Parts: sequence; C-alpha cells; structure tokens
Amino acid sequence: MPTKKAMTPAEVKEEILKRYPTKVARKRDKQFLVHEGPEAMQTKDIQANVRTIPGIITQRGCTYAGCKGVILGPTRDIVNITHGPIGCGFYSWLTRRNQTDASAPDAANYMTYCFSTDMTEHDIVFGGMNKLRQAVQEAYDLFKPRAIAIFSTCPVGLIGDDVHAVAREMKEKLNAIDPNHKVNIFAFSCEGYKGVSQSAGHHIANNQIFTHVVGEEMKRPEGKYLINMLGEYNIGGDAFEIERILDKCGITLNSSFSGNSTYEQFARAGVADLNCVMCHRSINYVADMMETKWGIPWIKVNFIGAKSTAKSLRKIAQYFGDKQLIDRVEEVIAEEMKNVDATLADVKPRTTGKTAMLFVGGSRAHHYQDLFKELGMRSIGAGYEFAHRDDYEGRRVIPDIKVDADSRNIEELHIEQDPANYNPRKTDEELKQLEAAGFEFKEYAGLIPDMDKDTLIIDDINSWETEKLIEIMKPDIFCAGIKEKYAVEKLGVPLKQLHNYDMGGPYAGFKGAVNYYLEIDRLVNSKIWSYLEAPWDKEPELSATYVG
Amino acid sequence: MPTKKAMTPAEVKEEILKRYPTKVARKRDKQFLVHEGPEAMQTKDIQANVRTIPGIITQRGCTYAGCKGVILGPTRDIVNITHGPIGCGFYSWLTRRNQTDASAPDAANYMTYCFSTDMTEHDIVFGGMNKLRQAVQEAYDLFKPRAIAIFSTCPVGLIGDDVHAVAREMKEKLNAIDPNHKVNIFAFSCEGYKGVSQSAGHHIANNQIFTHVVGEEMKRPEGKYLINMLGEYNIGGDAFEIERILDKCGITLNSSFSGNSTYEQFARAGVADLNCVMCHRSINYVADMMETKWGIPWIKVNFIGAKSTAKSLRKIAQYFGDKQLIDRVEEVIAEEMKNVDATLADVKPRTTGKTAMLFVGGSRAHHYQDLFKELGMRSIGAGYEFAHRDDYEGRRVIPDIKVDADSRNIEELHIEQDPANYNPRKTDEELKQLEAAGFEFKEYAGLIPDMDKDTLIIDDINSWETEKLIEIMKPDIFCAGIKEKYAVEKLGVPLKQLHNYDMGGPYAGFKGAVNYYLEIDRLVNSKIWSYLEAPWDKEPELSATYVG
Amino acid sequence: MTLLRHTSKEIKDRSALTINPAKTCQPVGAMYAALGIHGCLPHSHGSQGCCAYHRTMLTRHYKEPVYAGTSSFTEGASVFGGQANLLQAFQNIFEIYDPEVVAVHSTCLSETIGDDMPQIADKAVKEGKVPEGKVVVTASTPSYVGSHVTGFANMVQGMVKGLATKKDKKNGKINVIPGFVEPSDMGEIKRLCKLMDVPIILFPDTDGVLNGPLTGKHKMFPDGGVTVEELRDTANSMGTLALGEWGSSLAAKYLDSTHKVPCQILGLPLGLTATDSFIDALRKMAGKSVPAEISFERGQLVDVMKDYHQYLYRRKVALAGDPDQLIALTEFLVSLDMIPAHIVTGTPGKKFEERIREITKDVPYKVNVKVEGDMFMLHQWIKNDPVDLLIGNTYMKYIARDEDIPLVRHGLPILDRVGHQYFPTVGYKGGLRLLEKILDAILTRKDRDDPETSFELAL
Amino acid sequence: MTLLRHTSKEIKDRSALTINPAKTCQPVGAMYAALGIHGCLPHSHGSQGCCAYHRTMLTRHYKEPVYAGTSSFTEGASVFGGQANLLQAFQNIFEIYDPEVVAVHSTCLSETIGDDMPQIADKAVKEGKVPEGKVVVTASTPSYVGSHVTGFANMVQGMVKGLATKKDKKNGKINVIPGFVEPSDMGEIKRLCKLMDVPIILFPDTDGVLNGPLTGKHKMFPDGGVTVEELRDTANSMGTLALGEWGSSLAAKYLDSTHKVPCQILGLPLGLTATDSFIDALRKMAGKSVPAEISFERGQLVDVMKDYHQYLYRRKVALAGDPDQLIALTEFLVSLDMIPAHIVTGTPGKKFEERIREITKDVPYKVNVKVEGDMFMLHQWIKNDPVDLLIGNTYMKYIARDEDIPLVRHGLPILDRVGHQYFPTVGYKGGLRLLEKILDAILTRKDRDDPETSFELAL
Repeated sequence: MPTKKAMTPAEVKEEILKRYPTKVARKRDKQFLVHEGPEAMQTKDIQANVRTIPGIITQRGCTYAGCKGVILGPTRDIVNITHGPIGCGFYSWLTRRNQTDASAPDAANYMTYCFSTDMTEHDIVFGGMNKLRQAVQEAYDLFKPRAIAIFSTCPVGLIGDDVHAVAREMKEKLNAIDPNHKVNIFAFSCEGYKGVSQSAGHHIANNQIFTHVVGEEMKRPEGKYLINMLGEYNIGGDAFEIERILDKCGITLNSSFSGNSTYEQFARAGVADLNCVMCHRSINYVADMMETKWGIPWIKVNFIGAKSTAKSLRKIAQYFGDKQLIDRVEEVIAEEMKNVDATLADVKPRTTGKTAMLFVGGSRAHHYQDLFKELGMRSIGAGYEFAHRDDYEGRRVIPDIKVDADSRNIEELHIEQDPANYNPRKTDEELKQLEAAGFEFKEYAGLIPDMDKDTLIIDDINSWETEKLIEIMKPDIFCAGIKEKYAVEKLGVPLKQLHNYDMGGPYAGFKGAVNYYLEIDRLVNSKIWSYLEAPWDKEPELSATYVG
Repeated sequence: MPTKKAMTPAEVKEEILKRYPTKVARKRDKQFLVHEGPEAMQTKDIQANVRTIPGIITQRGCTYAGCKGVILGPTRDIVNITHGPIGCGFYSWLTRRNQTDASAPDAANYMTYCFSTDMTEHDIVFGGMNKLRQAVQEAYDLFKPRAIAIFSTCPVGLIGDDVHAVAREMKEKLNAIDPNHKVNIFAFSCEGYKGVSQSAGHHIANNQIFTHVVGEEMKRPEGKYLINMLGEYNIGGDAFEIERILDKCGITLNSSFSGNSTYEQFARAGVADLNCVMCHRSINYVADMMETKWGIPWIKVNFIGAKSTAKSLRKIAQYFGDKQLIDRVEEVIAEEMKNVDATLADVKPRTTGKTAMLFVGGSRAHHYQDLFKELGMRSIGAGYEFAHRDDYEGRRVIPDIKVDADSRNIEELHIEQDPANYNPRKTDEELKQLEAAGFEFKEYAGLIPDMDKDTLIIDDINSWETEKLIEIMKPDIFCAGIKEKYAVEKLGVPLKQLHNYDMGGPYAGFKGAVNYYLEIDRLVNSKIWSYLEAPWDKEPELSATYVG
Repeated sequence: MTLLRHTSKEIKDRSALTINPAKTCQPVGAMYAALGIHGCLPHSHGSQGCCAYHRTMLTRHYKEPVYAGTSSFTEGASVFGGQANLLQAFQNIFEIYDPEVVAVHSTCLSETIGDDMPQIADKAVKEGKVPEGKVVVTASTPSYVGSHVTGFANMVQGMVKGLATKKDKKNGKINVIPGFVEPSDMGEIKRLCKLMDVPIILFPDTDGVLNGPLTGKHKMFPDGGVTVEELRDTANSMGTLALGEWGSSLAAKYLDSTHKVPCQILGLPLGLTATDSFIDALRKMAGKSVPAEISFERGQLVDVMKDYHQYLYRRKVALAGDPDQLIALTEFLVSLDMIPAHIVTGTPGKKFEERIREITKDVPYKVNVKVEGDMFMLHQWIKNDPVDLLIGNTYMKYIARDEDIPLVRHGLPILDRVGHQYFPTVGYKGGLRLLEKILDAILTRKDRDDPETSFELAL
Repeated sequence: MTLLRHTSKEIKDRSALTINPAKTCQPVGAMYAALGIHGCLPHSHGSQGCCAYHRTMLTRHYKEPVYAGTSSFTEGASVFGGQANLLQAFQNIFEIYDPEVVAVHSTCLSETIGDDMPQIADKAVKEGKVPEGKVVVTASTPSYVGSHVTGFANMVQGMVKGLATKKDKKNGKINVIPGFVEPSDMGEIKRLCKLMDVPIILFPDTDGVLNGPLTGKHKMFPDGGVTVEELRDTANSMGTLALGEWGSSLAAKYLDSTHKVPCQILGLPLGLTATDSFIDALRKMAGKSVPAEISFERGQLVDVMKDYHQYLYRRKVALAGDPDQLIALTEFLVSLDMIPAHIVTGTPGKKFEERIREITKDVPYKVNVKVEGDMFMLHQWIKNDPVDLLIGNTYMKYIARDEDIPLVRHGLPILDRVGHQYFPTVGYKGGLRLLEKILDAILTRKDRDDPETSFELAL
C-alpha cells in the first residue's frame, strides 16, 4: 500500500480520529501526539491518566488488578485474600508470571494459591465482614503465615464492609493466641472502580505496604553497598538476572519492590543506602517517601537493554564512589558484553532497519526502545497504558499536572522524618559533587525526549487505533499485551507481549538482552507470515489443462 | 437364538463342515471331534500335525517363527541373526512378550534388538554366505557376545546357502582372534516352509541347542533340589512367578527352556536332578534326550491354575522324597492359597456357569481349562494350533502316530548315553517305589481325557469354523490369538489371548491364578457388550410427538 | 519442594475461605455466550477491570482476539449509577465498531448499584444511540451469584428474551442450545444435525468465531455465530433441545413458557451414552431416522472402548470443572469402568451431587463429590487417596506436578495446550478423542514407570 | 540399566548386518493395499508364516480383524512350485469366504521358486476355480526387494494392471492414489475432494475397512474399499493424482502409459505446504475453485503454527519411517522452523536423500540422513547429538525410554496407542492434529522439567 505508507504522521492521526464521535475525537486528540522534534515537544502536553471513554475497547484494567496483581503479586510469603465475589481472585491467580525463588527448605510460598471470600448474594445483602473475619481465621489456622493481606473488590466499598477494621481486629486477636507466632494483617481499599487504571492500585498497594510493613525492621543486614530495587516485578525472571549481575558486582540487594520479594524485605527497606527505581510510574512516590522518612536518595535505573544495564551499573557505582566497586563494575560489564556483542553480530544484520511500536504498561514502552535500538530497529510509535504525564514528559511537569477527581480519591500519605532513624546517606557536599559530575538524583526525563521526530505518541491506545495504525504503518513488530496480541497478529504483524513476555524472558540485564535479541529475530524473520496466502489466492485463475 | 443353542454338538459340526468343498470337508472331519464321553473317546483318533489346506485362514505360523521366535526368543544373551530378507527378523522382533530379568549390572540382553542380514536380490542371485559371514563378523565386533545364532528363512535353503558351514567357520575364526573371549556360533535350518506349523521350528531349535550348547558345562551349581523347567517361555512373567514359588519352597531352578534363560543355563542343563515339562508339545523330546544321555528323569508339570500349581509342587517334592521339602511345599501352598481363595470367593459367583472355548498353541488350550474350572466355568470347545496327536490323546498313542513326509524332514537326533556323565538320578528300586505310589514319569494323558462329554475338540481351527462356532454356541469367552481376537470380538464375545495374554499376566502359579481370575471376571462381566445396540436400534419406530 | 507446598493431607472444615476455586464469575460466561452471536460485541457494564480480566481469560484460552466493550465505571458512576456510561458506550460502540448486536451483561458493581440495563437499553434506543436495524440484548449476571456457567445461561436466555419473536407459522427447525462447550463442540453438534438432516438453530455458536484462521485479513466480527434473524426465529421452532441443564435450561424453558416451543433438557452429548441420548432425542423430535454414518461413528467409539478397556478398568480419576461437563464426564468414565473417585465443582446447584450419586451408584468405590468445592479440597482428597489421572482445567497442572499424576486438560480455562478450539469432545468422535487422550495419559505413564523386565512393545 | 544397553556412541561401519530395521518386507504392504479393495481377500502366496506375521502386524496396528489367505507352502511346494497350492487356495477361498476379489501377492519363497502368478490365476479362471463375476489381481512382491512400501506400490499397480479397462468415454472423475497412509487419512482425502466438489476414484481405500465399528454384527468384508467397478473405471478418468512417489507413482504411471490417463505425482498431503500442493493440483486438474471451508481450515492450521512457533523453533527431531511420510514430515517440520536433525528410512531409493537435502537446505544445522539406514544407526546419532523429540513407529519407544526423549508415534506399526485409525494426519486438519501432538510432547516435557521457579501456568 504505497499511498498509505506515504501518509504523514499527522495524516495518520487524522485518518484514525475521523472515525470517532466528536466528543471522543476531541478527547483522543489530546492523548495522541505527533512527535515534532525535540524542541517542539518541549511545549507540547500529552493528556494522560484520564478516564477511558465508556465503550472504547481499552487495554486497561482496574485498581484491584494493579494492587493485588501487580504490586503484591510477586511477594511469596503473604496470604493474599481477595474479599469479593470469586472472579477477581480467580483472574489474578498465577496470571502475571512473577517468578519467585522459594527454594529454601522452609520457605513459604503462597503465590500458587488463590484465596477468596467468594462473596455470595447473602454477603452483599447482609455485609461480608463476618465472612471475612472467618476467612482470615481459617487462613491463619491452616497456614500460620507471616502476614495476611485483604483486598477489596468493587462491591465491598459499596456495601460498606470495613476491611481495615477487620484487619486490625483479627491481627489483635490472632497475635494474642500465639505469642510465638507474629502475624501482620492489613487491608487494601482497592475497589476496581477507583482511579482510572491500574496505576491507582499500585499507589494504594504501595501506600499500605509503606504504612504497615516498611520500617518494621531497621537492622542493617550485611553488605557494603546496600540498595533497594523499586518497581521491578520479576516477570519471566528479570529480577533473578538483575540480582545475578548485582551479586557479581558485589552490590547487595536489600529489598525488592516487589519482584522475588518477601515480607522481611519490605520490612527492612528503610536501611538501604540507595533506592533504584526501575518503573517510575508504579513506585516513584515510595522512593520519595523513603527519602523523606529516612534520607535514602533515589535514582532512576533501567536494566532493560545491555547498554542501559551497563549505564545503570555505572551510575550505582558512581553513587557509592568507591574505586574498587567502579573497577569491578567495569570488569563485569566487559565480561558480560562479550556474549551480548557476539549475539548482536549474528542477529543485527537481520533486524536492522525494521520498525517497532510499543503500547504497553507504564514504563516498558520506554525501556524496551533501548533494546530495539541495540537491534538497529526504529520505534515509530509508543505510548503507555496507565502512565501519567511525567512518564511521557519527565518529572519537570509534575508541578503542572492537574489532579482530577478520579486521582484525588487515591490517598497521598503524608510522611515526615523518622526522628530515630533519619540519616542522610550523603552529605550536601557529596550530593553537590555528584550533581556537578552530571549525576542525576530523582530524575526521569520520560518517554518523549527519547523518541524521534515523526513518531507517534499515544496514551491509552485502544483497539480501533491499534488496528488502524497497523494497517497504515505496517510495523515489523508490535509490543502490547495479551488482549491485543491475536488481533494484531491476524493482520500479519507479530506481537510481542511486554507484560508476560509471551512466556519468554528474562529480558533484563545482559543475558536478558541476548534472549530478547534472539526472540525478536525469531519474530520479525519468521517464515510463518509467508504462509498467509494459499497458492490459489496467489494464482486464482485456472488453466483447465486436464479438464474435459 | 434359542433354536441354534439347542443344536447338538454333532449338528454343530455338520453345520460347519457343510460349507466346505468335499475334499476340505473330508479332511476337516478328521480334525473335528465331538467328545462322546471318556470311554468312547478311547477309540477315537484325531488327526493332527497335518498340513493346513491352502486358502484356509489358519491360526498357524511357520517353522522360523517356532524356532527363532518361540524357543530362542526368551534367551537374552545370544545374538540371534536372521539370515534372510528383512521381514522375518522384523516380525519376530519383540513381538512375543518373553520377559527377561537382565538386571545384573553386566548382564547382556539382546532381546530388544533385531539382527538381520536383510538379503537383497543380489544375495538371492549370487548367494548370501558372504554377507552372512560379514554380518557375524560385525555382530562380533560390535557386541562380543557369548553366542551368535543364525536362523535360515525360506529362500536360504532354496538358494543353497550353507549356514552351518558359515557358523563353523566363523566360530573357528573368531575364537582364534581373542582366546580370552569364547564365542559359540551355530545355525538353524528353520526355513518357514518346513514342517506344517511352528512345531517343526521348536524341534529344530531344541535339537540345535541340545547339540551345540547343552552339556557344555557339567559342574553342578549349588542347590539341594536342582530342577530344569522345560517348555516354559516366560510370557508375561510366568517364569518369574514360578521361580518365586520354587525359591520359596527351596527348590533350585538349574535351567529354563527357555523362559528368562541364558546361554549358561542351557550349557549346564545336564546336571539337574529332574526335568519338569510344562509344554509337552514343544519340548518333550528334549526331556527324553536328557534322560537317555545323562539319566535325568522327567515329569509333566503344570503351573497354570492354583490347584495345578499345588499339584506340581507336591509332585516335585514327592520325587525328591525329602520330608523337609514335602513339609515346606505344604506350608507354601497353604500360605499362597489364602489369597487365591479370597479372590475366588469374590469372583467365582460372577463367573460360575459361564462357558469358554480355547483354541490355541500346543498346550495352553489344555492347561488353561484348569483355571476356568477353578472359576466354575465350563470349557465347551478346545483344540490346538500346532499340537500332535499325543497332545490330544496322550503319550500312549505315540507308537501309532504315522510320520508323514512333512514331519520326516525334521531331523530326529540319535542320542546315546554320555559315558562320562551318565548318572541315573534314581535307582530302579526308587523308581518302582515312586511308581507304585502312583507317581508318573514321562507321562502326559493329553487334552481329551480332561474334557467333558459333548464338548468339541478341533485341531488347527480356522476362521470360518471359529466364527461359525461362536455364532452357534455363543461362549462367554473365547481363547485364541491376536489374529482371531478382533473378529471374535466383533461378534460380541470377548477373546482372551493366550499367546501374549493381552499384555496381562503372569497367569502361572498362585499370583498368576489370581491375576487370571480378575481378568476373566473383567472380561465376562464387562458392561461394554451392553452398548452394542444404539437406542434407535432397540426402538426404531418414531413417535412424531414434536413433528409438525 | 513442591508448588502447592502448603496443602496438607489433614482436612479442616472451612466455611468462609475458598482456596483455589473451581469456578469463576458470571460475566465471563456471559461474554463467551455473546461471542456466539454473529456480529456481536459483548459489553461489560461495570468497572473496566472485569472486562480486561474476561477478555484476557478468553483470549488465553482460545489464542484468538476477543473484543468487548466496558462501561469503564469510575467512582462517580459507582455512586450515581452507570446509566450515563452505558448510554455513552452504546453510542461509541455503534459509531466506532459498527456491530450488529451489543450484548450487555452486568457485574457485581452495577448489580450492587442497581442499574436497570433493559431500561437503559430502551432509553438508548429512544435516544437514537442504537442505530436502526441494530439491536441490544441484556443479561443480569451479578458476579456474587452462581458462576461463569450461570452467566452463560443468563446470557443465552437474554438472547431469546430480547429477540425471540413469534410468527404465525412454525419454521420447521429445532432449536439446539449446545451448553457451555467449546467452538469445536458446537461445530460437531452442527455436523451431527446435518448428518441427521435436521435443520436447526444452534445458539450460541462460537464455531468460526473463536477458532478462526490466520490469513492476514482480520475481521473484527468473524463469519461465525448465530444470526439475529435466527435468534428471532427461535420462537417458531418445532422444539428446543437444551444440552446441559446448568448452561441451557433457562433459555429453553423461557421459549417453552413464553412462546410454547416445547423443550427437552438433556445432558451434554459427551461420551457414548450421553451422545446416544442426544441423537435419539433429535431423531424423535425431528422425526428422522439415524443415518448409517452416525451409527458407524458410534460403533467406532464402542470398538475402541472395548479394545482398551483393560487399561481403563478401575483406574481412579479426580475431576474438577463445571456441572454439565462433570456429569457427562463422570457418566463416560463410569461407562468405561473407570472410577471417578473425587469430583468438585465450584458452581452451586444441589442437584449436582444427586446426579453424580445416581451415575456412580454401581461404582465399587466410595466417591467423593462436593458442590461448591474447590481445588484445595480436591487436592487434599487426592493426597489422602491418590488417583491415576486428573481431568480438569490448566490450574490442575500444579496438582499434577506435585503429585506426579497425568492430567487431561478439559474445561475452562485451558491456557497451556492447543486442541480444544479445533477438536470436539462431544459426539462419538469427541468421545474417541477424549478416550485417546485418557489412554495416552495412562499409557505414557505406564511406559515411563514399567520396570525394564516388563516394558511392553505393544499395548 | 537400559533397554538398548548394547548401543554405544561409537559408530562403526556396517555393510552386512542390519540392526533394528526401519522397514519391513513387501508382502505386508501388498496385503494392506489389498484390504483397500471392497470385498477383497488378500492372499499370500508363500509359506503360511508370512501370512501369519503380516496379519498379526496389521491386526495389532489397527486392532481390527485382518483376513488373508495363504498358499501354505510346505517343503514339497517349495521344491516343485506352488501352482497346485494356489489353485486349491482359489477354489477354497471362493467357496468358503465368497469374496469379490482375491488379491494375490508373492513372497520371497514363491519368487525364488519362480512361480508365475498371473499364469496360475489365468489357469484358475479357466478351470472354473474363480467363479463368474469374481476377479483375481496379482502383484509380484519379492521380500528381498524394496520394502513394505514397494509392496504397497506393487499391489496398487496390480489393481489397475489387472482391472483398469478403457472405455470410449471419460468418466469425469479423477483418480487419487493416497499413498501408504492410514484409513483415517484416506477418509480425510475423500472429505477434502468432496468439499472441492471433485468426483474421484480413491484407491486403495481402507477407510471403513480397518477402522470399523463394534455392533455385534461382523462383516468379514466391511462396507469400505474401492470397488472393482471403480478400479475398472480408473482407465477412463480425467487424470491421476499420485500422492507419495514411493507408494503411488507406479500405478499412476501405468495408467498414464497404458490408458493415457495423465498423471501428476505429488508428495503426501501432510503438513501445510504439501496439502497446499495437493489442493492446488486438484483444483487445477478438475477445474474447480477452492471452497471457503478449505481455506478456513488452512487458515486455522497457519494460525496455530503461528501461535505456538516459539515452542517449536529450533527444536531438534529424530525421525524414522517411510520415504513418502518422512519427506512430508520433514517439510512440515522445516515449515515450523524445527530442525529435523536425524532421519533414517530402511526403504531404498536414492532420490530420498536428495529430496531431504533439498528440503533442509536452509536449515541452520547439519542434518543426518540415511537411506537404507536402521534404528540402531539413528540411536547412535541421537547419542552423539541429542534431540528434543522423536517421530516414528512404536519401536522407537525403546530409544525414547533409554534417552528420555518424548515420542510422537507415526508410521507403521503403531502397536501401543490408539488414534491413527480414526484421526488423519493428512490435510490441514491432519496438520493440526500432528501439531497438537508434537506440541503436547514438547510442552508436557517442559511442564515436567521446568524448575519450580519458572513453572508456567499458561503457555
């Protein structure tokens, strides 16, 4: 379709939006940007973190999914009870591919279980608190877990069940039974209708973990360079690979939010030397709160892409400023890059020049562009499913973001210094020196500055836009999630899932980069797409040689 | 079909034979007996061990099958090379369910292999001896086996390949190469067209084993009561169960022909105290030869059926005449019968009164009637696939058997006393005492005396007769082989294979009896036969209630 | 270590905590049913997470696109009602996606608020938000009642409630409601009815919708599905055969009582005897005789049941799934002389236990059965009394691995194997397929575990 | 310990000793082909063991009755020739069993003696041993030439040689020779041709013969099979499509050269591209267009190939079997981006290696292929270079168990699993089935071997 390929980005946008009713078009117009070059983009706002229009087939999920599924999902030793009808618990049961290493002989691992109060009509009419109490009791009796968490689903808020009261009450009751077994119990008001996307759920989850668990343990564990990794969820084993690299460098992972994590890790998060933020969207506020409370600085890192991984490692080493660490990091990078370079040498000639689109999550659509760049591929369109403006435009716009009614409902914690444990990790002097050397604390520039002119940036993309984009722009690969996958592929374009990696991974770190190169090579060069047409489609006319 | 059920046995016979061309009918008439009661049967001959009529769909196989498949099949440490086109080797590859216990760490086991010279047109035209030599050499080079056996297939005899010369030559050559590794090599002229059935193959096999292996080792192994088991082929683990029982009684199995056997066992067969013959047909002559050569007496035993097993054990104990053994045998029987009786108590009420037919092999059609008797079932028809008259009528008729041209081709060995090792196991005195006490040496009364009046005895039954019999007499179970199985079952009657036990077993000994009871219960009481008719077959008329 | 390491043998009473459910909620069943209408966009009236979850589950089960709209409730809608959202959704859906039908189901949220969907749909029509010639059907599917099976049944009833229109003349057809089965099963039912020469209206019909081809040309609304015209015409059929009481009886009874279309409620036609009942009922209702081809297929199934009986006889099976499926499976297993030792369904319905007791009354074994049970319970039963085979959805694989028991995947969801979309388990051919799978599981285990002395070439 | 404990890694040249063959002899193939004629009793002209062995093998493979006569040679016949035996056999067979056709094949024995079967058959006719209206066909199938595939091809040629009769008018049909495939495959080819609206004569056709029903009523000659009338009419068809060069080309070429029925020789229609070739050839030869239903099935196969590509990509496979099957399987594996690493067939034919080299030329791996190879060789290759999957007949299970590699059973004989009789692997649906089996083998292994940390719910 040469004529269509020749469309300008602006024409593409127009072509897509013209299908919409006026009101929809007006709204989508603000969430659909054509990249006009770095300078021009300085003055362009994108609308993000706003409601999805009813009837639009969106990628987004709900607050419960963001809270129970995303944030608490990867923690293995908490019994997570969904308070609600059975569905929510069922759908969030083992569906996120968070891996966990529970190989220690006595390690608890409840991630393979689904716990639910399975509310019925009776509970809706007469209230579900008694059933919830009993469920907590039964969970305690069966498993004696370290912690029990309660998650509210849509009807819970409406019928007025006070889940927090039940949590308090049962915590008190159960801790009184067996003084040798301490159980923490807390709840989340993460009803699905709150906020406009999963993002609200992340916030609710993080706030409650911060309130009920973080800081419980302030004893510093062993390790010279103690960091927390925030916003890494160990999809497909990413966290394992990051830990492998950190270990190799001599950096100690104190706590993970929340890939391959445990209750204990959350509890001791306050003692780290540094917070490293992977997914800015889902957790930057936790980094802020820890800085306020205990004086832990934070930096943005990215372990997606070999170069990004190297860069992040160097940044951590630079933060600690220890020559031995800095040298070790260089050694590790040099060693690991051998395989990366060898693989690229094989793969890159087959991937160079191909195009990708990424519409997914709250940071992956940005991070994964680094991997495509390493493969010589261009990202010609990108956008997030549940990000806020700062994830597109950078943290500089935070002061300008208008908080609307939906977001206002999500509690913001007010944090103060912990008088007993506040301890700035660096002196003002040290901080200034680092900043003078170009080191950036608590900074994230967002997606847009990393994208090229004439690309498209689209927030909360929907099925109509997705399919139209593909039809017009025919990318070689499209990155999104499972709901998009098969529709995109029916159009003849491979879709790489960046939520669950299509059961692949890890894609983080050096080994992950290699995995990703090979996977993308497989996808964009697959011969499967040559089979779409049958011989009789290619040559439909008949030469009736034998007829007669 | 009440009218058909009312047919007399003679009418059944008439009904079946009337389909035949005159010559066929005349021949089959002599192989198809109506049991007229014990006395009357004293004067009736059955024709057996005669050619199958061309065009008749017979159960029988060939001489090669009897030699390579049946007799040599269960021996694990001989490399059996089929000299011929590929088929014969292929079809006899692992198809007999001979089990073997090769669990000793260094045990050789070639039973899972098929070795063939895979003769091609070139070999047929120019002779296959060179290829055979080379094949033996390759087998030796690859495996360094204890023994290599060569089996002739149909064309080998016709084109004049001298397999015995090749065996001698290669034996000499290879034993000269490595004096530390002794290899025995011998051949069988078991071309498929020889004789009239597998029986000829048994004979050829046994003769060669006797000539080339038996007596090679005359050192007595440990064991107070040393017996050889002849004519037991360890189908489905029968030999394991028999060995288990013998062991338990304190009786030592010196040698097995040839279930779960080894070359070494054949070699030392001459030192046993007693030969016990299971399958009279396939091996009685070997027992005779060992008696002649070394003075080992033989008795007929039967380990099929719990009572028969007990009887055989008692007979062996009686032979040795040792009180300790006699007592131990009684203990074992008492102990083993508990489970047998308990199972029968459960099963027998569901099997009593049912009818069976058995047309199979050269002794199983007789032995298995004992098991049916234990189940309260009547055997209303029986016959062999490849037996001789003595297997029907008892050894008393042996002198009267006319040896026809087909049988005359099968070599009879002329055996004399081994002057060095001949040693009568019992004095004449002892033998007389035993005989006076009713003990029978080298005696087998055959199938007919054990059958009831008005049953049918049919030799070399064929497909037409089988199906007609079933149609008329509707037995509850039919015993035969795989070729018969599905045709019989299409008629709605379960067929139990007594060659390969339908992958069941063991059925010998006490545990085997229990297995068989349960299996027959499963088969004759299966609900599957209630599904043959669809509802619309049962009630084909339509009440057009809704038609409108 | 084990995957389900906290599951102990010791069984404790539970009255409030469900662990590892053997059901999910109504809306996903309603969404699945709605996909069986040609040109239909299912719509989830609730918060957008429900819709995302349901689409995800169905997408993973079918590896096919699953489109559905959502009313995208936020806090405001939850307080003030979702009417505005739904009206807006109708307008957007018809303008942007242009479906023939929108099939709206409710959620626990909209039900708790009390939104009246039929009323809102009427309003949408009146306000012109539903274009001429397009239709809306609705079903009330509160997540806190029943299960996904209930939701399926409610939506199937919604189709005829909303569309069935009585005419003067019978149409000469029979309505067949296939129950909550796979697209492949629906295809097989159509094939059998065609062989019987019985004109039918099959609804819903996801065959051709959720097992579509890859051609490079994508249709948002594939060619398959029952048409609106056909659904309207269900009121004029000679009768209705409802397959599966849980999934199909509501709609059948509605047509019977409202439009005097006589109905007969059967089990799912899975396994020999249940397929017999279906074919026999079809023949009687339509006044047709059974063609040789069907009798031939039946005989093939009986033949294989006979041939492999020895490997099935008295083998113990644990099953989890939906009532209609479990009833048919249990009947099939019993007909094979297998022992359905432990059976759970999460879907409520007291009759279930009765039916299972009746089917297993001659099974020489104590059969555990629990309605409103869960897989934790099932697993505990298995720990106390091990089985030879598991039959259930993909979640059973954790039990399978921990206990080293082979699993035949059946039911919803199957997330880790292909086949259910394309090859039916209903009908005689479906019985053969299921039998092949059961046998393969048992025989592969045998081949793995037999000692070398008794390793078998032939089976 | 292991089952094949004497198979070592070290490969030594062998020129005379075949170990664990990947073929068997001609007559069994001829017997199988003959069963595909309606009302036919195959007859083995040789010693009775051949017939017993062949019947046993086919019976075990199909778990169905397999009838065949034998000339029951004894020493006399072997010396003086088998004419008397065969004449007697004809008379007995027609009197006792009353078949429409007797299809006689020879054996190594009768071939070595030099019996002239056509001449004996003529004599039988002249002597009235073949009743009016009954026919005899013959094929020379010496066991020491070729393999079971050759025997199949010879008997198929024998059918047309003996029966094809030219008339003045074309019959408007196409001859389709399905090759040495399963009854289910032959059924599938008929279904596809019917969908294409192309009238065909399929020969042989064992569908309905070797996959029959259990009804309590037994027919010695089941309803299936190509009729004598149809075989006669093959001389008047518009053309012949021969599927599988080894199995089908002889007969096709005979009809072409003798009766001027133009032929086209294709591969077996197994897998996507090979089925494409078949459908395309059919459409061109018959001048028909391909219906949507077939394109739909094709698209379903492509869809699943795409959906599961990641689990197939670069997985290594070892295969043993027959040339036509292996060529099609290899082509299918390559189309799936799998690596057919080791391939052996026992059946001779130099072209085989060339074809495999051509199909695998872009496979990024050194492919071992041996014609006139055996399973001992294959096993040694596997020991030296392990694979992820085995495809072959039941004898491969010994390698599978020793090396702990999953086995997809395909080919002849399959003695230990059900399915091949009833479910085709040809056509697009057959491709789906094969794909399902390959995937299930690979994924079941994955589920078994994945560490707990990466055990996957969904795949």
